[in-house]
Amino acid sequence: MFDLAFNSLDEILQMNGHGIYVWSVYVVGITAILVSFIIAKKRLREAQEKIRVANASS
Amino acid sequence: MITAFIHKFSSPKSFVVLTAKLYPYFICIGLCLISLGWIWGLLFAPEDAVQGNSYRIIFLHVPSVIYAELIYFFMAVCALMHLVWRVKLAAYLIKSAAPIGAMITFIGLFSGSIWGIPTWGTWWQWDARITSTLILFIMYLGILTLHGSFSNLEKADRLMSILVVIGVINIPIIKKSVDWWSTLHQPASISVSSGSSIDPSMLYPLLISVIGLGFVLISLGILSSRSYIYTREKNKKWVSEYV
Amino acid sequence: MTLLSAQKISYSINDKKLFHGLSFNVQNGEALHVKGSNGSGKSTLLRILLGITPPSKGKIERSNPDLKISYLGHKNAIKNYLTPAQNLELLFNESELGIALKWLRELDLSSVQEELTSNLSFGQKKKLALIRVLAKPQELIVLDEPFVGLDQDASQILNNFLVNQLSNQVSLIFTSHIHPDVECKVLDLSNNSA
Amino acid sequence: MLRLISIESFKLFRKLKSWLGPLLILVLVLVAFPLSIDISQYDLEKFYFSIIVVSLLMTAFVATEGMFEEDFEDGSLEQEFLIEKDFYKLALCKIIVYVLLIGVPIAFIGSIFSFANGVAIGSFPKVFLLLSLSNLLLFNLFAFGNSLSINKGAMLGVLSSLPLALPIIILLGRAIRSVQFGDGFSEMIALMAGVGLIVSALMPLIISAALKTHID
Repeated sequence: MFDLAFNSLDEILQMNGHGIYVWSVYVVGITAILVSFIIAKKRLREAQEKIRVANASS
Repeated sequence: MITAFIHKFSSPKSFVVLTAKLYPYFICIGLCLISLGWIWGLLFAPEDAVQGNSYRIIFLHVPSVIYAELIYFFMAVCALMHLVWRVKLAAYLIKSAAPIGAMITFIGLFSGSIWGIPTWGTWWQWDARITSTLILFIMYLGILTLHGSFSNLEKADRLMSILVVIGVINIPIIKKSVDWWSTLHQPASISVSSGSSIDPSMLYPLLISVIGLGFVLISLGILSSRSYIYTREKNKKWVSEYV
Repeated sequence: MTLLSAQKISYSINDKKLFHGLSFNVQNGEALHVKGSNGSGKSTLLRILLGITPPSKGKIERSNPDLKISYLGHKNAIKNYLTPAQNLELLFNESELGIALKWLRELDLSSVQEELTSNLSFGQKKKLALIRVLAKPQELIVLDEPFVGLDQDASQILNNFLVNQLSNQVSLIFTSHIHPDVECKVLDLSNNSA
Repeated sequence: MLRLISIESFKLFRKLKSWLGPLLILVLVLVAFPLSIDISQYDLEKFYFSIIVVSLLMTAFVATEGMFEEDFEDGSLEQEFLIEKDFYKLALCKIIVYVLLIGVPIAFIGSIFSFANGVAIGSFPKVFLLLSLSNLLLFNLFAFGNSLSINKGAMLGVLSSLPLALPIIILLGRAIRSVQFGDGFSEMIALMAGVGLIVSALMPLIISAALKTHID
């Protein structure tokens, strides 16, 4: 159950010709999730910044 | 009494305080589980006898379509809370969950189509699951557009909730009707996951990635809902004190 | 007898407060003049009293839930693709239509009766819209800037009508920058902005 | 009720472009389509009916577009609210009037065209009844979409109400099949009529809530 299913890095990338499908899906999926995290973090920082500025000015 | 109870536990303040505390744990658990699940699934799980290695898309595809529907269901519950008990937090949560739902639905659709190329020889089929997922995606977009088109945000909240509730009734109807309609043309030829017949060496990593993605998405939800709550409640005293 | 009473009503839009903790009541045959600068929430207050907009806090009590109210706001509720006569036909049933047509003559609109309403001037449309208030029997009249766009004669007619109604125990709530010749209480919103 | 129905039909009759426009669009599509393909190469009757169904969907969408907008813009909705306290009756009457004045004629034209193009799908009354019932459903759903997005443009309308209309289209496709093969037609009609009644009774309730939110 815990044996590597592949023998070499090349095989991992190839996956008997299915590698292109598998890896493109994972790349797109992970990128989408990562980008959402980055956007969320940025928005949060901006919102906090705005409130701090408002606090400082009042 | 129910109303009082709900209002006590649904104040945006206590939500933000609680989730801010939980966030580091959730993101750690999520990242660990999802890496475990995916590494296991991609590298260690055995090759599928029928589909070959392309089945490994399952470890991303199945979790994302599960959450595509779960997030909508969550939004529908929030929408009811907003309409019935006027819980403000519920509307904030819908608004911040919708983009995440749209994103994960997109991932589900995309991974499904790519998976379809080596397996069925086509990237699109008008079967019940795929059609209803596409409709789900359109509905996420509709909800976001609807909310974005009003300057009075409270109006936007309420109209959005109405749309979400109507939509949740619609999804199963679409599923059933496509099923019914397409069974007339051809027998249901596509079934994505065959449930318990799946081998444990593939099932465990799948379960782990489902749980892992759940934690990751909750963490994402915590982040985006917090910034949305800050922008909506920026004039409240607790916000300026808490930040 | 108290026709309508407001208890500590507040209204805020997108968390911006318009007014806060207003309490007052309107008796039968009494007039209330809502004053305030632009954007102080006069129109919103009228809509809250009508029950169209729910207040953020507080409540409105009416002596009778089926209170007969006539309202004229900024929007005329007049169909541009119909003639004035047809517009009135939509609004009134046969027994009331006679009174409405009488007001049409009174307000000097009979010459344009058969023209399309979209060709009418601003003031003429306003007069047409006013007939809705003038010709219907009611217990409460709510008017938002009724004198804007009216000529001298029409203002006088409206003024006389209001005085007449007040003496018949009909109540009146209005906003106006022109002070009409009616005896009224004043509610000033400009002091109240939080 | 009677008052509202007479008001709404009076208004709709006067607005020539609101009720004649959709009818003309339907005729245009149904005429243009056979001209745009090489008929000798394809069996037109095999898929002409689905063109009718799709154009039905489009015309219903166009027909309902300004359904509440005008009343919202000129303040009639507020006046109506003061009289009735909610918009249930208004929405119900509007939908009834629109279905009778636009939906039924559309269904009629659609059925005529299906026969003119030799689509072998049973008798005229059956097709007409089917299309009318589906129009009842479509008008209800598009009225809902419209009440959400009163004056915010067609894009929002499509996004919010088209997903709702898809089950109807699927159901209609199924019903057409049942007419063609002559089995279970009465069950289909009963089902559609039942769904139509339920939707017509409930939808005005939801529309009323949406309209109320708009005038707040």
